[in-house]
Amino acid sequence: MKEKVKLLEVKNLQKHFKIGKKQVLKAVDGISFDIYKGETLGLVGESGCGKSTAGRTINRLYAATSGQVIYNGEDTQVKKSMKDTKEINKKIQMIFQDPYSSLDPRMTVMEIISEGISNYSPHMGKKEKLTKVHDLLELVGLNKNHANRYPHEFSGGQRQRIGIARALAVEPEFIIADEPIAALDVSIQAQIVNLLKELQLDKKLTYLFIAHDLSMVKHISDRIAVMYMGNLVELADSGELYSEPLHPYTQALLSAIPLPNPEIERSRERIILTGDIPDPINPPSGCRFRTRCPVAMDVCAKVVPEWQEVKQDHFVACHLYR
Amino acid sequence: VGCNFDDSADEVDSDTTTEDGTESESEGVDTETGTEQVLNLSENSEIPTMDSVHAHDGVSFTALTNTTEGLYRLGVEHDAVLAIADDHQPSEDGLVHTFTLRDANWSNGEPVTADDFVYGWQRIFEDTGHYANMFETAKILNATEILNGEKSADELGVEAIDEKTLEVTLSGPNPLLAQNLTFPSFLPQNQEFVESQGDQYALEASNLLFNGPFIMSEWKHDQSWQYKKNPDYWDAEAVKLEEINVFVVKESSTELNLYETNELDRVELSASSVDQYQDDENFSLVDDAEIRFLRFNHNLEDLGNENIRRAIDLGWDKVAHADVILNNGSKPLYGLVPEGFSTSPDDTDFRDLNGAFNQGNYEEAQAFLDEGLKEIGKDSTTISIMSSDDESMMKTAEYLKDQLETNLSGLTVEINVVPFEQRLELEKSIEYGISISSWGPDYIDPMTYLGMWVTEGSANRMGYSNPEFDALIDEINNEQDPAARYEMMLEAEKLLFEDAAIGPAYQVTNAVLQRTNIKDLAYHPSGAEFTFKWAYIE
Amino acid sequence: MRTEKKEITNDMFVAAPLDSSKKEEISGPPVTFWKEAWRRLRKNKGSYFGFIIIIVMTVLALGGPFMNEYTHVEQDLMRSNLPPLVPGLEWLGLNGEDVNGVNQYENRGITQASWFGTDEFGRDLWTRVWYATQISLFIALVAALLDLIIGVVYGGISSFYGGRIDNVMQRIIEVLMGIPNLVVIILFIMILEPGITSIILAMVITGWVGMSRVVRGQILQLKGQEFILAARNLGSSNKKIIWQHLIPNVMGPIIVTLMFTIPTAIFFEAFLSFIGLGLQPPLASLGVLIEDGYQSMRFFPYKLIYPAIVISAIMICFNVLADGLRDALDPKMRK
Amino acid sequence: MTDNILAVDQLHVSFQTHEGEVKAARGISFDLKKGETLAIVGESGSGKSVAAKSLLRVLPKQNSIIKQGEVLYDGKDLLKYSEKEMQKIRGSEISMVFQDPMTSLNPTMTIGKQIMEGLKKHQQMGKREALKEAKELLRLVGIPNAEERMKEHPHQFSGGMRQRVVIAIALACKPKVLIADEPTTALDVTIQAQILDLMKDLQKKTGTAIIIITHDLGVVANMAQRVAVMYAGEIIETGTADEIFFEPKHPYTWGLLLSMPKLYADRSVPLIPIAGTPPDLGQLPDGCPFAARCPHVMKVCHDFTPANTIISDTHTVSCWLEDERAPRVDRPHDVGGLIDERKSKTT
Amino acid sequence: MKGYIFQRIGYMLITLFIVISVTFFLVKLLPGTPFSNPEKLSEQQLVLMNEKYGLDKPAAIQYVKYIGNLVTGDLGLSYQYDGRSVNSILSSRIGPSALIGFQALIIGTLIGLILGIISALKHNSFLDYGSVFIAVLGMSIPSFVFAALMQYYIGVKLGWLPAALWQGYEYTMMPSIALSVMVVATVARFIRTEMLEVLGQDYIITAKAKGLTESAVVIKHVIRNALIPVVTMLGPLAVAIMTGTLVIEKIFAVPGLGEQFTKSVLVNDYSVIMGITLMYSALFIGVVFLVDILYGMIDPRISLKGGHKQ
Ligand SMILES: Nc1ncnc2c1ncn2[C@@H]1O[C@H](COP(=O)(O)OP(=O)(O)OP(=O)(O)O)[C@@H](O)[C@H]1O
Ligand SMILES: Nc1ncnc2c1ncn2[C@@H]1O[C@H](COP(=O)(O)OP(=O)(O)OP(=O)(O)O)[C@@H](O)[C@H]1O
Ligand SMILES: [Mg+2]
Ligand SMILES: [Mg+2]
Repeated sequence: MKEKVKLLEVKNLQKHFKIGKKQVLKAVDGISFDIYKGETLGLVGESGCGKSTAGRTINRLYAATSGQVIYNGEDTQVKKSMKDTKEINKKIQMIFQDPYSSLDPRMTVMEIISEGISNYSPHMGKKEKLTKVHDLLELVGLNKNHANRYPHEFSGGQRQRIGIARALAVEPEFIIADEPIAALDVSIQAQIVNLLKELQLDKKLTYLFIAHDLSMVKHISDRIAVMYMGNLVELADSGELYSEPLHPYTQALLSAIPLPNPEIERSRERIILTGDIPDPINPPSGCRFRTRCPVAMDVCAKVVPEWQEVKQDHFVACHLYR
Repeated sequence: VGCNFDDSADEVDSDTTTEDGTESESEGVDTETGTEQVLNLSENSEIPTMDSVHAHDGVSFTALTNTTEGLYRLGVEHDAVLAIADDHQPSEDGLVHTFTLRDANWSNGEPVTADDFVYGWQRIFEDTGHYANMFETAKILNATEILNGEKSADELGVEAIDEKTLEVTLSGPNPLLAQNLTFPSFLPQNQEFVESQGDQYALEASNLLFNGPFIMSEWKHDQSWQYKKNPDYWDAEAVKLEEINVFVVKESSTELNLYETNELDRVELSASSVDQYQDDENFSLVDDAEIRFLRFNHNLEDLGNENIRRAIDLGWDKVAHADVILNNGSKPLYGLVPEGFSTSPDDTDFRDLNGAFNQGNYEEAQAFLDEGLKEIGKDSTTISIMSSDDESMMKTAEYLKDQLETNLSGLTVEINVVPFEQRLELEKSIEYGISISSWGPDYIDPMTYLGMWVTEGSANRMGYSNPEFDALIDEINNEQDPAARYEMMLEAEKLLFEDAAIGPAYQVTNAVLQRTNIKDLAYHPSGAEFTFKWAYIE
Repeated sequence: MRTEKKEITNDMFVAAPLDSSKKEEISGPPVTFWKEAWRRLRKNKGSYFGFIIIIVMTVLALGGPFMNEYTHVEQDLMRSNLPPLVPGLEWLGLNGEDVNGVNQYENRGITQASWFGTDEFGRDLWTRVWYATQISLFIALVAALLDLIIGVVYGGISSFYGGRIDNVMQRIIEVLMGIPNLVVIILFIMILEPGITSIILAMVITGWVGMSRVVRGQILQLKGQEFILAARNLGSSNKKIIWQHLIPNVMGPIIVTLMFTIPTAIFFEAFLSFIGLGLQPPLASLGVLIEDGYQSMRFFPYKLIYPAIVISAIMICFNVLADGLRDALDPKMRK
Repeated sequence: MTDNILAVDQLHVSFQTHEGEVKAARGISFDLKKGETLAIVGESGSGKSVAAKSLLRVLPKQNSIIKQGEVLYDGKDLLKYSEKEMQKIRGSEISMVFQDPMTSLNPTMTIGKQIMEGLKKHQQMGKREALKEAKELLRLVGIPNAEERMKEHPHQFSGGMRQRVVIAIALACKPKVLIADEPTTALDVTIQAQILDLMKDLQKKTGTAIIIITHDLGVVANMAQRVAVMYAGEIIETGTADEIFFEPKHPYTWGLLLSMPKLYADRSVPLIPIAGTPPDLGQLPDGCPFAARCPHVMKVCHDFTPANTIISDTHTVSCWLEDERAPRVDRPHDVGGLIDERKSKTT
Repeated sequence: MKGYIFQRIGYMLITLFIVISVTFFLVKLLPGTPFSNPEKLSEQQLVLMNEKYGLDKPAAIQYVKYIGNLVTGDLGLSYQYDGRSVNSILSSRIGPSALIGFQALIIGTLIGLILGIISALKHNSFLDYGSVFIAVLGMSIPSFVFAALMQYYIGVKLGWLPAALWQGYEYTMMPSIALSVMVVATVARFIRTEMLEVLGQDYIITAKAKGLTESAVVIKHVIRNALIPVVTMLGPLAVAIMTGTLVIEKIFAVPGLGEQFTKSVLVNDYSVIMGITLMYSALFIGVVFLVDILYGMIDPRISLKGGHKQ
């Protein structure tokens, strides 16, 4: 085991959206976790559970409603000088889900990739910039002469690589990848995942990898956090999470994944959840999962379960483990 | 809120009018000839008011004079003929006139009395009627003072001696009194009825009383109105038309279409339609007494110069303008009083007597301009021509601009088109260069054109002032002898043109399509447009 | 079938080199968004035709008045009301005969032909029609551009800053929308006195609202797109985001809206002319000419026909072009 | 062969587009037995949906042409049917479920009406009868409170429920064949599990044969007895599920399997992606369409379309590697790794 | 729902109030006075007239008075039609305008619908091109040119319908038809686009896959969904018709509001201008409001509850 250095601490982060005049949507409702230098933390959960919101809030694309995000010992959420803000912004970059809407259709690849460079190193010469962009393109497996082309000329996987190159251009330490492969075909997904893994080794990057595809998350992540309706329900080492899921939701989630193996599938016992995800504007009281939980108890409706470390590095929020 | 076509109304265009209605027995068919005595006409506006006190436009005047009768009415030849007055006796000095009224009744059966006249006349002053100044023109005693607020309306020089005798006192002798009295402002009103109607008076056909040859049988606002023969009219025998329908139509091309579909019997043609119809048997040119002329702003440096004004008057082709641009029979005008409007006591036309002023060629015009420019110390000047947004006036302005700029060097012309209302406003405050103006007579005498140019006259509106002219007008006003008076009027016009005070343009003629079987439909140059009393269909 | 030429031979069953770099290659020159849109527009025959006609009309509007010796103001009453005559095209009815079949040229001994005929002042209608087209286009263009500027600024601010600012600005728009634009336009023209400036201003007073709504809608939509988030993330300032990302991306819908505004403005000007609130003579727009022609359409149909054809053609072409542009610039159409 | 309910032979479908002809299906052949489940897998754009839609002939009329081929349903060629006859087949004999439950229901019609439409049409049911049947169907697909929910509109339903409604509509007239075009792609895993379970359940009850279209090999493994792998408008390999997963023959199938992460495998084993991107169906290269991405490509692949090789009764593949002249290429070890996983797995 | 409606009505009243206030002062800026018409009115008379109509007071006081009267439903007296109340002018004039406007809307929408539907169903066929051509032509010919041609050919030459005037039901036909041309064009184009959009939706394939006949699919699924957005067009259409009536009424001699409006503006009849503006705004705002409510009622996806659209 290598030494664990905390790169990012998220403490009780909340992000609420105002809907209409009175209603509030608690997209992220008090989540806490740490990310260590050089690791990949996977964040999974069903659609609409607040994964992207969490990522964007950490990156300060959204202002947090409350809570702290401490990056390298500095709270990023408090007001800072322009310079410091820029410095932190530079270190945390993002890769987006939709390879179509994440690239400006009116810009060349050159312009897209160099946007960050010119913002953070405005004095860099033209030539230098060009070399850098070329290097980056090659790094992500594209061609030099792609630089003067427009996004619509590329396929989904290629665009995603352009997006990665754009994030890498400012030499970040920490990358939030928001479902970077969800929109891609299986055969292409592997290309991107491999690329991300290579880059991580190369550049000593730390990832927050958001996905709803558990098998891919497991493949790429050191640790995995499972989210349900704005809350974290479980966080553990990825191997442990798969072999020993504690939270009923995690268990259900794992058993729901169809495996590409007919033999296993034929014999597999599944936990099939009944019901749908409740309306996030009016979430259930107590534990939010209780309406679908196969082992719900009386207490679940009354008390919000605490986020606790039940084992070394294994966190869970469930009344079963009190 | 309905759709405004009243189903109970008679269908106008149908041939079966005879079956319908109870109001008139013979229903539109002349018993002698068997032709339907129905006339269909159009107006381009709704009747603004049927209250003679407030009436101020041709449409109202026409509607009023055909349904209500005063002391005099205009005859077919635009002469004043006795109407409700059976007899008119002026005093020796011409100041007191005694009228004896004939037996005539209002449509509610009440007799028409001298009090009705007194009431109607005084009401104009009490109710700020638009044409109160006609009383000044007619020289009714105290009219001016009342208008100036120095006296009250009941001091007006009119008095009911008894039920059938009316005495009118003048401030000075007025040879035109009979003419003046044909004007709709002098119509009687039945006090009892008017007061009983209150606010509603004259708003609908049913809020009105009639004593004329026709009654207004139906008034659909903004749409049409209908006259029917008044069986109780004192001279009902003379009235042949049974029914007259008038429709509101604003587009001249629409009018023409309606004429072609036989919904109208008479339409006035716009210039562009003349060519098409000039060989039509129903086509005719009807002279009007309205004149169009250029008002020069005498207060300006350039237009205040007589030579420049004269140059402008000479500097354009009035003949071509009338023949080609207007193309509706309008005649170029070289004087102030139009041709065919007034004749001297020895029966010669005013125009023939005075001849044409300011005729000449463009070289002369240029010479005048150069002279004028020298006098004001400039080599060139820019003048602006104001026109209202009326089709023909705008064309005149366009033509003028081109003509003046081509024919006269040293002159630049700008056109300024404003809405009609604004033109009047600007004229009143004399804020223009040249204004293309029109003037129609209020009564049939040259003075209706000449009198307005006195210094500070309310219709002068161009800052013209010539003491000699003022004195002459004053003299005319006090002259009793017709021949001498006429001489002086001729003189006054000459004076005006010696000053090149205005630039006459043309005398309006209307190109009209009127079915030939319509006879004796009187079209007047002043006051009401039409008199239907003697009209009939052959 | 296509393989018939070659035989399958044994030596073909050897591993061929797999050049992985080749796979990422894109052939052909880079295609910008605009080039791509242009290509798509060209494919749409109707729109392309409309585009060509608009160009032709614009050229005629600018050059037409100089194609003969007449000017649009020069009057010559000798030539008044001449029917159209195009030497060589007599068989098309352009033979100088009026509706009564009288050849006015022979009748009056005139040799100089007027292609579209002349008006009552003897002004050449060809010259006047194109000059009027020029004025109409000018009015429409300036009005549309002003709409654009106000609309983009207003809609841009409203949507970009959002929140309370947006709320207040949208309320204002709602009130503006409640005013019948016709009433405002007529009142304003009256107050400002009829003329080019007042017509333009009056049209702009209410006209920009449409544009601002388009821009707002677009920007709201764009704001949610990930490339804007990405730009923020890369430290781009608001200014940069607006100018480099938002504006170029709303250009498409803006142009389409513009293409729809221009014909509407031309039409509205014609309408104003008809109700007597048009231009000051001797300036003439298509509306003025049509109004004039309408008055005399029975006897001088050509006075109405030519300007009416031109205005209809402009309307049709702009509409078709706008339709085509909408498709060509539509992001949904992109792969 | 007699128990084939559906047999597709050499189906060619093209689209006329601005860019020219797009050959979306190029000689597709497969068959479906009564009561079985066939999965069609393939990358996006490989022509799966086109193939499915052309079976029912619901492709957009303006620009699609079925160029040749046969679709034998119960021995009769559907492609020769008139539009009217086709209408009788649709919904009652063969029905279809689409990928996106959000858009495949009419937003302005109540759920009840949409279910009843088919019933009224095919079963000549009266209103009351249809209503009862519709309620029954909703209950069957697991929507509680059926009575109330019939009156609601699609937007009042969650994604998973909508997909159930769509399935209810498809199953309303007890069709012999159900074509499900990526029925769970738009759904979350937990909901996907519900829907897949439901489909299997219903199949057991009704004996309907299912064609399930997907790109998720997990779903294939879960649902299908037989699998057809599509690439660039062609079926390049068919076989039973076991054959495809454990003894695949085509390098593309290998690639698909290799690029998938194994839930129970070690994460240090890197994924092996298929390089490059699928070809543009508008400008297909000569020869094997996969040649440009194939790690075992030979010269012949670039110039000649491979023939269909029959491996077993159930297993066919189109690849030059199966030609006897070709060098022997071993299936990558890792594909077999699935088998190891099968052994190591416990839960 | 109720809350929403009240809130909307509140907004409408505020809008109306602003419109009235703005127009009130705009009208005062019009060049000229209402009384310049009679050329022969003397200064003294003008003073008296101004006093009579209250125009001698400062604008602010006139405004307060006007609003006061307005609240009681009194729109004042017309200047051009001596003594007639604006209320009576409006009430006599709104009928014809409303009738031809309404008829034009009905005729236009129906024909437009048919054209649009045919055109969408026969996409890229000659029928489609024909319909599109008619639609574009309808939008491209100035309505007064069209009206004039109709009047001459149908009214005069053929004599099928009365050329002009307002004497009975048959007199309403030509103005309505002339006015409907633009409606036809707009509706046809709009419907076509909407239909094409709907035809491409998944639920149409779903419906087809149910085995419904083509006509059943079109009637039950396509048209209904394509028609819903048409409701949103009613607002703009109402405005366009309003603009159209101005010229149509003039040409066909229909005693309507639009025709009166231009006249009143030209002669500075302040109170009538105000009255008509009020009428138009109320009508327009009302239409927009109704459209929103209607939209909420026919489109199940929109809920008007809770004071905002979701
Ligand atoms: N800007 C916003 N305003 C209001 N609500 C929002 C906003 N962004 C997200 N939400 C809501 O917050 C909740 C969480 O959204 P989020 O996008 O974070 O989910 P997610 O887990 O990323 O889902 P997915 O897997 O679909 O991307 C959702 O209910 C969403 O509707
Ligand atoms: N209506 C159409 N017009 C033109 N081309 C079409 C049309 N429908 C499909 N295509 C083309 O046919 C090809 C196959 O499409 P299809 O929808 O069958 O793919 P798919 O395998 O279902 O993909 P996905 O997994 O994305 O659904 C694609 O290249 C697509 O561009
Ligand atoms: Mg997300
Ligand atoms: Mg598909």
